[in-house]
Amino acid sequence: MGVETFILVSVIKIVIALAVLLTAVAYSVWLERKVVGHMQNRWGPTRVGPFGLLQPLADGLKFIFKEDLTPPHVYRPLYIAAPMLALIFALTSIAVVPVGNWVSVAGVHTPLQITDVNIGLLIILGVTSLGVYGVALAGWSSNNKYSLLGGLRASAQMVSYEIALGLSLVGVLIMAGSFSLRDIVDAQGGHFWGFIPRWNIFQGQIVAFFVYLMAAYAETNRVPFDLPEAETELVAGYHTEYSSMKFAMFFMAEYANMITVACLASLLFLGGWHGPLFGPPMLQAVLPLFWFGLRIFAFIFIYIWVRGTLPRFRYDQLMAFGWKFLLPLAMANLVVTALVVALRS
Amino acid sequence: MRLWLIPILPLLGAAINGLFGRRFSRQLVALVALGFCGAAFAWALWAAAKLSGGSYSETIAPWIRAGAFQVNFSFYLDHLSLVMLLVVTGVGFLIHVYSVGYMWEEGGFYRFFCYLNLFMFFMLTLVLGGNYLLMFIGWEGVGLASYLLIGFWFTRDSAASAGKKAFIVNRVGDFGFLIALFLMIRHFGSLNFDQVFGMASRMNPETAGAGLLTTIGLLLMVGACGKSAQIPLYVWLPDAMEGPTPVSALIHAATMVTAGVYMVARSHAIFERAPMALTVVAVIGTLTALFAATIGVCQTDIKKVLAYSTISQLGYMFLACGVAAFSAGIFHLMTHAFFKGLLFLAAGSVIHSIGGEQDMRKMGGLRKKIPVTFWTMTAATFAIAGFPPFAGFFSKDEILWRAYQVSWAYWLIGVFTAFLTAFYMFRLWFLTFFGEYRGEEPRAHGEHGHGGIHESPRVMLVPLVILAGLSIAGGWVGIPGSLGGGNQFERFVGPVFHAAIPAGGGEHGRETARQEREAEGSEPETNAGTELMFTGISVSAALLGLLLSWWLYCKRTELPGRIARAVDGFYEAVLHKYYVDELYAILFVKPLIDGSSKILWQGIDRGVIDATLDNSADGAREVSDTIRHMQSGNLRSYAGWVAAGAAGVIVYMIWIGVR
Amino acid sequence: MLHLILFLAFGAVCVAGAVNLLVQRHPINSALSLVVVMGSLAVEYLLLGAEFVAAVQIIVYAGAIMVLFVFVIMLLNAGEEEYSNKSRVAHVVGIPGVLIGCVLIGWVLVERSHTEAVAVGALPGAPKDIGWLLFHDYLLPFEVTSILVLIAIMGAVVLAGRPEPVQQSKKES
Amino acid sequence: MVPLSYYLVLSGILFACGVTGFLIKRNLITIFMSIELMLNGVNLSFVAFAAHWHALSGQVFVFFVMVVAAAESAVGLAIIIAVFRTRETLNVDQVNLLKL
Repeated sequence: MGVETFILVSVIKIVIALAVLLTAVAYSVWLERKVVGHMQNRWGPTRVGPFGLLQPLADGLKFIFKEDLTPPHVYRPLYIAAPMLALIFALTSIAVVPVGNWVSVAGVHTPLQITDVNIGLLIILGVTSLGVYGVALAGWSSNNKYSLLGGLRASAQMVSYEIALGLSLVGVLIMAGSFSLRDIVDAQGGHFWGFIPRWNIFQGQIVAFFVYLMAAYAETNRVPFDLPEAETELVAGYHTEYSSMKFAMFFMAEYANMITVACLASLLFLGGWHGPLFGPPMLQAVLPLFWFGLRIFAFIFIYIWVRGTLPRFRYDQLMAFGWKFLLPLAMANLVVTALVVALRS
Repeated sequence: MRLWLIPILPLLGAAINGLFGRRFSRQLVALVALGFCGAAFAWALWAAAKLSGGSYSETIAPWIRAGAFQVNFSFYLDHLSLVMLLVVTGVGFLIHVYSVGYMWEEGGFYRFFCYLNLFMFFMLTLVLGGNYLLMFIGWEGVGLASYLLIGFWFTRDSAASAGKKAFIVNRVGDFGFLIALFLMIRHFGSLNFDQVFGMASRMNPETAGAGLLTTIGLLLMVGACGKSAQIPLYVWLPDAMEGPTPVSALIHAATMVTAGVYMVARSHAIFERAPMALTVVAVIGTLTALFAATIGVCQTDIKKVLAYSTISQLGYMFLACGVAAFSAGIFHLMTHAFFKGLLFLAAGSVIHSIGGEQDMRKMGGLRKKIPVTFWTMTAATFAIAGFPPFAGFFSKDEILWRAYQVSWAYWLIGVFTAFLTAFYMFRLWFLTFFGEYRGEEPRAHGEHGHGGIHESPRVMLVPLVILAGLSIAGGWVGIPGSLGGGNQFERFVGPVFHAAIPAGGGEHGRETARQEREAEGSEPETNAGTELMFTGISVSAALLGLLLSWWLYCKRTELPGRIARAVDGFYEAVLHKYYVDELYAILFVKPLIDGSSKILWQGIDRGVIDATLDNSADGAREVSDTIRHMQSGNLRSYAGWVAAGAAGVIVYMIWIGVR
Repeated sequence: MLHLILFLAFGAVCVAGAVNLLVQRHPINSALSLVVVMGSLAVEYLLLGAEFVAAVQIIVYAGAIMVLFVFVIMLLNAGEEEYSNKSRVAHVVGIPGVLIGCVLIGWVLVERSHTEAVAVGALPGAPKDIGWLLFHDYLLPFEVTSILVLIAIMGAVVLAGRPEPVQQSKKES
Repeated sequence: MVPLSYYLVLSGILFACGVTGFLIKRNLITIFMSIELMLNGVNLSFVAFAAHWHALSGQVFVFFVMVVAAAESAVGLAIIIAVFRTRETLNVDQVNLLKL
């Protein structure tokens, strides 16, 4: 494969991935409104298009045409850069996420993944850890006490929960023996006794999955850990002063992060794209994508479900939960996993 | 045989009492002290029973190894050290018992017994040590214990300075001893008794001029003078009476002060080949005996009298050694330990009974009030005065007889001293126990309620009685042939002084040894009559002393004062101990103090050492005063210095690399 | 060639970030330029094949340490730097020192220039190999650093924690 | 292919920038960042030498440096917070009470 082909294929993959991701972001917003609406015994968006399916489009238009207000005392360079940073870091991490096996299209053999890096997991962790800058800088540069508090909360919260998150992944890494996401998924192929899939969650990493789930909520600033944007306390938290597309960027970054987290959960714990394959070859090629999408959907649904169900934590409870419960739990899981693996080998 | 147990046992007692005694009850302290001391005595008896074949030695562990020179922790037991061992442990044990009663009311009870046991440890090390170095350790250790015990009432200024005086004067003697040891190392390459004596006995006697052995002998004698309070180093002993009376009895009468005699006797192999040294020993002994006795006549303090008496008796012992009658000296040492220990204890009992008064002029008529003390004291007084059949008679007679065989001058002075001894001892006896009581009624005697003159408790009286028995009968082991005895003691100890001289080398020139042997071999037959005559003379001298003191202090009590006035100047001189202390103060103490304060302190310490330090400190302060401004507290300045320093290091490294 | 271009490009970014750190007067700008420096350094590490170190550089340095810096700047609401000048030494002694050091080291590097090139991925620092080294050859230092980190955590808590209010005992009784 | 000395020069520049920052900056936090910059410069030379000598130990050293830097920044920032609380300034020129 020549350099030109490589670049061409990469660009195509990037475009496709971005398009899919942004669409998914838009429709997870719609899904959230719809599901929460039903949970609260109302309809959610219904007017724009059938079942309100065109609502995301309308929202987008609205954001674009809104006045882009810049308050007078903000620190302009960072005020402008912050939402971009947030969105960029949120979208970047998708680059190493594999969505399926290798495919051959028009004689080009390529993985269903923008690039296969053998430290893929580390890159995702690194990039998501950079995502905190967007939030923190937004809060600080707005020169507004609510924003500042939101930014402070966000950065403290994300740094704290990153530790539990990272530790919960170590168990999986020990079992797979690789940082490459593809290797990790491959290690989960097959079944126990013919019917129980060899997902990590069924290989004893259920505790790690639980820790990951909790930490992921906090990392993405979602309910019940959405303290950085707690509207009852901080108006709208770090993006109080933002409007128009700048606000939309934060919005998109949040949902993109959710999807990334969902992807990671699927890949690490739920067997990735593995699932029953049947039908004609064409269908067999598409089915892994479907199974993968299904998992992400389920994960997002749980996100929304939790949002519709749980109240918000207090900040000290949040910190105590992270440091005094999740972290020890993740460590215990790590120790047990390491012991089991060491004894088994 | 585990000889090392004998010294170690009192050490254990001392350690226990010293470390934990503060929290113990008095009973427990006494139990510990007596227990360990008694155990040592018991072990000594057992060792005595087991000792066969004259001598026994054991080596515990090597101590110092330097090339061919080696000193071990070794212990040596023969008949000589056995006598010393039994005297030290036996009399020591009795005095321990006595002390329990005597010190019961005193503060620092545990401290006293700790020191006492410590003294026992060092004394036993001295006696049992198998080489000169171990002996020296014991020698120094008893000095330390003596210092501690003299200064036992350290809050009393006189006691503290008496302790210091004893220690410092002893240092002078120890210095001589130490040099003697160095000489031995230099010339014999060893300090072990058998090696040193073996080599010494192979050398020729140094009849004329001073040779190595004479030097060593004289230096050893210096040491002995210090420890055993002989002229010119006797001055500390009278002052040492500041210590508690049992201490005086144990250390300054019975045991420690006799260490010098023991050492000279132990080193007989050296002295026998150094006639000049022997002569010096004899002369010093004789002079000390006479000198101290004359001072003793005028003393009024009961313990001082006894102290001078001790010095005088020690002079007898050195006289014996000086005329090569070592076994006679040791015999006198033993009997002296009995009766002098008894005298001190009885004196303590007297002092105790009248509430701490020591001046004889304020005593009198105590005969009826403290009968047990009186009768034991009587036994001891007759013993020291040399009345047959008391112990002192035999030993003193032996010494005088042997002294006469060397020179009539020794004998004459000895007999005169015996007369003086009898005089001042009976003076003490009469002043204390006869006539009217001259002191005021003792004031309630401390805290324990029973006022008035009273007999001491039983725990004090029992040792008195035992020692009285020994003072009477202790001499019977050495009844000379002329009096129909077999002189068992001479037979028992004597071999030590002959056996140690090996058969090899230099028999032709051993004048002194031959002379001694001749005397021993032929004496019972040829000189029995002469000896009896001399015995009679010395006994009559003692009787004369008794009568004179009875005349002066019982019959015509106003006479002593008149005599004193008649020979005013002489009396004053004797009363002030011939001004020896003052002489020493002018000759040695004052120059030393002046020299050290003017030259060493003001000149060297202040002017050189302190000045150097002060000036360098001032300089440092001035320098740092100027460069402290570097330390501005500003972080960036520090960083600047660090950067400059780093640049310097880089320059240096590159320079090295380029070169 | 590509390698050299990448090196030069990110090296330039790196130096620019470092210089910007010095030039900027507001600490938050300095902090962000330092993040840039770290990011481009991570790329340099990748060029050298040290992928694990690169990832850790991003996660630990950029993602944790620098976030901490930003957090503290926000918490203390640090403003623009005041140009007080109380240290002549830093300028009179320090700067020349730095210059001398730089010049000398540069001279040495030029003089004894190492012409041997370092290939891309010359030494693949695979996480597995580094882990092996860490847990075998360097186990003791590793454990020691873990203790160091523990102590640092405690120290930070003690230093930054506010003193407890005194009325604590009242509540208990 | 990049010569080793290029990496070393880059590392040296970063280190020198760090030192200079320490000397000329007045803000405590920025000074602290300068230290981090110096550490990063050193790390680069470690990695470059590791590649040059084919010894992974260099990368392990970088790892240790990072851990120490993390610990140091935690404590250092805590100290800065404490200093700010008592002195209410971050200007290092005004934090100069520790002197003779």
